[in-house]
Amino acid sequence: MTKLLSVNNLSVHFSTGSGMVKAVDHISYELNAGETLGIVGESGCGKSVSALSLLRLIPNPPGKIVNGEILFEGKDLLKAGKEEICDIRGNKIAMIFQEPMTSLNPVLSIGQQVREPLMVHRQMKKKQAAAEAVNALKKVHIPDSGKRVSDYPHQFSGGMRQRAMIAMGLTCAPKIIIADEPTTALDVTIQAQLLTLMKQLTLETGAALIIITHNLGIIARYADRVNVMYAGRIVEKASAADLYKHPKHPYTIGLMASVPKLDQDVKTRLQPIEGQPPDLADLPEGCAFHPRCRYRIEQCCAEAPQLRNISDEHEIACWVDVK
Amino acid sequence: MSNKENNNLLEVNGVSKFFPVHGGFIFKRKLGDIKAVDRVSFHIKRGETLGLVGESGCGKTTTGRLILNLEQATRGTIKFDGKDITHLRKKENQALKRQMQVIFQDPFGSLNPRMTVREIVGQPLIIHRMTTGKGEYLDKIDHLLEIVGLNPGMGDRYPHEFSGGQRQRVGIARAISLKPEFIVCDEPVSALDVSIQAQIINLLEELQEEFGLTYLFIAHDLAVVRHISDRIAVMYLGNIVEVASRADLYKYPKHPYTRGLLSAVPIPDPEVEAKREQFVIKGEVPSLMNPPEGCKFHPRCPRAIPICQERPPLLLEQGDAGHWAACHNI
Amino acid sequence: MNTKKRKHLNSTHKTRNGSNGVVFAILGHKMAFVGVVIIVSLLCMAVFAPFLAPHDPNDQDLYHVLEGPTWEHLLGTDDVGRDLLSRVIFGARISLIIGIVSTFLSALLGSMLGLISGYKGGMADMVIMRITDTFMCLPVMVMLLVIVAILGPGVENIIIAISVLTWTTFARIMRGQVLHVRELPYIEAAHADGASGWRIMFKNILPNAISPIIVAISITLGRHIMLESIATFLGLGVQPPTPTWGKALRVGYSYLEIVPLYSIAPGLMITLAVLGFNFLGDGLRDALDPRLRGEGKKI
Amino acid sequence: MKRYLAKRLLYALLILFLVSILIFSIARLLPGDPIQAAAMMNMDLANEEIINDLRAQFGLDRPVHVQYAVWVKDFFTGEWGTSFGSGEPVFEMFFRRLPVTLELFAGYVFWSFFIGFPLGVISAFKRNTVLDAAITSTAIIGISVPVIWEAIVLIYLFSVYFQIFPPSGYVPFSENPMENILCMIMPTFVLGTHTAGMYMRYVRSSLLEVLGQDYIRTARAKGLKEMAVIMRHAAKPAMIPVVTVIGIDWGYVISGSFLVEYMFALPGFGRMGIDAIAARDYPVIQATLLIVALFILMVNLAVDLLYGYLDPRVRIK
Repeated sequence: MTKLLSVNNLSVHFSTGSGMVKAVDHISYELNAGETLGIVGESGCGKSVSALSLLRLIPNPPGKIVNGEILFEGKDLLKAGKEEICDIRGNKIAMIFQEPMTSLNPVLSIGQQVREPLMVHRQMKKKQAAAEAVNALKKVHIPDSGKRVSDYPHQFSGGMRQRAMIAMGLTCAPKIIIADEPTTALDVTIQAQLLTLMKQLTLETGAALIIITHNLGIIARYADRVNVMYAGRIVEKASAADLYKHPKHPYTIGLMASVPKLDQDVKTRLQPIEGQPPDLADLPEGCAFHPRCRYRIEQCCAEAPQLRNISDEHEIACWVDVK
Repeated sequence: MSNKENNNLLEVNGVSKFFPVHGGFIFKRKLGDIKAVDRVSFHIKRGETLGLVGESGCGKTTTGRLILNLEQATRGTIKFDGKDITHLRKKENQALKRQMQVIFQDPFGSLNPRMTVREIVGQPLIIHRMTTGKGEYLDKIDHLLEIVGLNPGMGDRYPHEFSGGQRQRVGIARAISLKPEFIVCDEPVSALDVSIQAQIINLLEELQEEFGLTYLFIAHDLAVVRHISDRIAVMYLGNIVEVASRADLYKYPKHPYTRGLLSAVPIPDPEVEAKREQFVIKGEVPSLMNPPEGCKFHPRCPRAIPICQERPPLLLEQGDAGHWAACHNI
Repeated sequence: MNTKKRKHLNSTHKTRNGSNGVVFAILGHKMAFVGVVIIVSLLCMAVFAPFLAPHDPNDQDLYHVLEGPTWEHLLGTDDVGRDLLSRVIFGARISLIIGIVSTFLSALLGSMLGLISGYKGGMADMVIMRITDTFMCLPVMVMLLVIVAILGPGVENIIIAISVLTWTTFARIMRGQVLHVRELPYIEAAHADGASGWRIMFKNILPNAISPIIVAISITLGRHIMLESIATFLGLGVQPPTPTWGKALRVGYSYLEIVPLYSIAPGLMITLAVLGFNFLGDGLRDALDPRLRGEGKKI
Repeated sequence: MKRYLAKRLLYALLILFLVSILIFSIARLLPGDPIQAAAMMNMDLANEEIINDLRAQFGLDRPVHVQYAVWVKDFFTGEWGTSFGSGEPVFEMFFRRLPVTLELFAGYVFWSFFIGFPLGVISAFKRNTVLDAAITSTAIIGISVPVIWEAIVLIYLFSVYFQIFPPSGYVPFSENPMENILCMIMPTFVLGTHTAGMYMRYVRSSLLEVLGQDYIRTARAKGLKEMAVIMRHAAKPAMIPVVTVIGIDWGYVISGSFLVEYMFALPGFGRMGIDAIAARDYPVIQATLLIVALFILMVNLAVDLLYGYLDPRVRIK
């Protein structure tokens, strides 16, 4: 497997009314060609910010990438010029956003929006790009795509809009597709259709896929490797099979125990993680998870743990070895 | 469905809700109906939890609103405690709120931002004159906050000072303040963070045990519904397509829609996932304005047969006792 | 009820408390702060006019007519020798009274009708909104002149005319807010509580719909002061000898070439008043709802 | 689009009907009928008989709805009555004065759209800079300055003190183009100040709002250059709220034109209105109000059209 992307020590800070917020705090990970990486965590854990910063789409101000490097095909994206980064966006690395309702421009037709990447990156003429847009919509199973291409987003259902977003992201055959909570707003049957479609299309083109979600089930079904994030940091990194079989970080363990599963047999009480998700502007000292952690030791309150290998391809950021 | 009267707290019989759609320039004319709920029947026994699942627009929330009398049924009857509640006078409707309450989905929208938590929890007490004096009123609110696991000292704060999970606790305190027998939980955890959902689910279960509550638990998350419910009803485009006990429904789903729905929900375990059969439902949910003829599910159904296009199937008991499904081809 | 006590969740999110937050936001907002200073100064001027003014505003000094600034008359005198400074100071009274009373009446009437229109819907909404649309077709300034011409000049008539013509703005704003707020889940929760229509309208909807009205009140105050001075300037407003800014401006306009300062001073006061309320309105808008911009204005 | 258009048109007609009733009532509901008012102006003593004769002559003895119908019919056939003051037909008075007012509106369009809009865009892009602060404060001062005072100050500065522009009066463009422009610069500027400030603020806030939308992020993620993002994705949606307030502000422009014509002694339609109000010249007042209402309705209709063009959600249901 070839390394396609490597993120080193990336930190993103936001200045807010209540002070500096470390939305992403020294995270590092790698992505190989053709694999699917899942990034899982709760709201505010920095998973979306870390994805947006790959394409330098963090609104500045208030956000700022303060540290780190993002190596894509040997080039540091954080040092790339404006022209270069525009060349990569939508061309080599594409993004699919969460809210298909607000992520499409309401005053432009679907076709106008889908054909845009082709006109920008492939220098296609309008006519040719428009024909390609119809094809792209056909590929994501939009019925009657020749006609619907001239519809406006409000005439599409949520699922259809997200299909259009996927079509838009894939038109230039990017090397990496980042899907930021791509199906959270959609119904389960549509969600399954879309994720399966996305997975299948990426397998066809050999693109790597990053799926960002809070849903452990989606990760289990589609991802090869997983990063678990909590309060701006990666707390556990492992292959999907390993992570679900032997979760090692207390947060991951807690998360898995607190989610009801379809295949559990008896009516047992869930075991929630006590307490509240942390306020990023006011993080506890040491490990950010320690106030909610049932395995905490004294060291946790004083010093934040770094990621360490506990076995091949399995890293956790925790002082404790949970059996 | 035949049941002994006294055992059922709630009986819904052939209830429909149509919303007229208007068009035209200055003078409105009716274009048609949105059949949000279409001849729905079910019952809930005392102390049990009935889960109501379905995708957005299937009519599950409207069903909840109809039961709560926040919406007037177009036809059909709803009996609560043996009494028809579809045509109540103002006074009786008011009294009904004391027995029946609701917990809403959105913990950020369901609390009035200009009211303190104490005012929110206390509003029902004032409306129904449940307290005799200021002291008792304050005590009662403190007690309620304590029951749901909030510090009574936080009563003076406004909702925006709380996190999502805490807000939902406030919503629950509001719902139980009148000591109702029956609570409609309308997607009570779907807007919460994963790690918080379990806290709220556990709280709801504890309250049920303590106060002998009966729940209608509306949700789209099948895993959550399965966890909390005794029986489950599945809705599609305004119809109930399947009702069964929890164990039956998940082990032996009869309706193709239920099977598709279950299959669409991923299980957080890659090994299990790899072995599962994929039963993908194609296409989109049709519009409620213009639903398909016959069985409303037939255009998306992998097992459709000719009759499905012609006649809507009846909800019939299939094999096991208490397992009902509406399908021509089982 | 016997309940086991649960572990309390004591931490809350740190955010500014409702009303205090607004005060802090205003103080932190430079323009709003300037606005508050201007408004408070004008109010003080109006209240303490007898102590501040060097002369009786109606004393005529026929030996000193149309004079430029002197030590005796700091801003000069008018065509019958009245002290301009004193007339400007006393003028604040009439301008502010008319501005405040007419805005209050207009906001009260408009908000109530807007609340009913938005909440009740149906026929009431239809009627109120068509009246509003009709009023929108006739500019307030022009209609004000017509009504005052017919009713006759005078402070009360001006107040009535302004209020009758401007309530529609408030009605529109309020209706829009109510239509939005009444669909929110917490109103549904109030219905589930068993709350009566009145309780829902006044306790649950109104406090959540009022912010834009407060912003509009501030901006409207300035606008009404301007309306009064224009009507008086055209001879259709407050009648002599009552000292007003509009009247002083009129006199100054007539003798522009002889004593230019005479039109500068009263006009500056009007501008300052309008500016002050506009600044405050901006600050309130940012403090009450940062997303609410550029809505509801008309003259 | 056709449906939408037809709907707006019907709606405008309904409002026009209501406005006409209101205007018709103003003269009749308030104390004194037009004859009495006219009598007060022109005749010192009027005996009952003469008045009754006059009433019959003006049709005032007929039922109210008939009077209304006649009035509306007359309006559409150009029979706008004769001015009590000058005895001239109102219709002719109006059309003689219209060009002056239209020229004034053209000036307003120049100042508010060609100056206000670009400044709004600049200030949105340079937000939170000194330039932005300067533009924003200028705008709010422009909004706050009363037309009459601004006119006085400018007349003093540029006509009395520096004597660059004529203080008042009007020279038709056909007679002397140069002088025409000279005498219109100050009036149009005064008229445009308020709306230019308003539009500047609307454009700024609307553009900032749109630039924060998710779909702008999507456009950037596609690799569009910043200029393309703005021109293709931000400009149109940002115009939508601005266009709607143009319709609402139009009433202010008309009021402003009345005052400006008065202050600069321009023989326009607004000046005619103000003179008529001061003289209680009912036929002229009625015609003036009705024309103003028509102006406003027409502009609002144009705004609705533009709105429908900009926003497909309105156009296609």
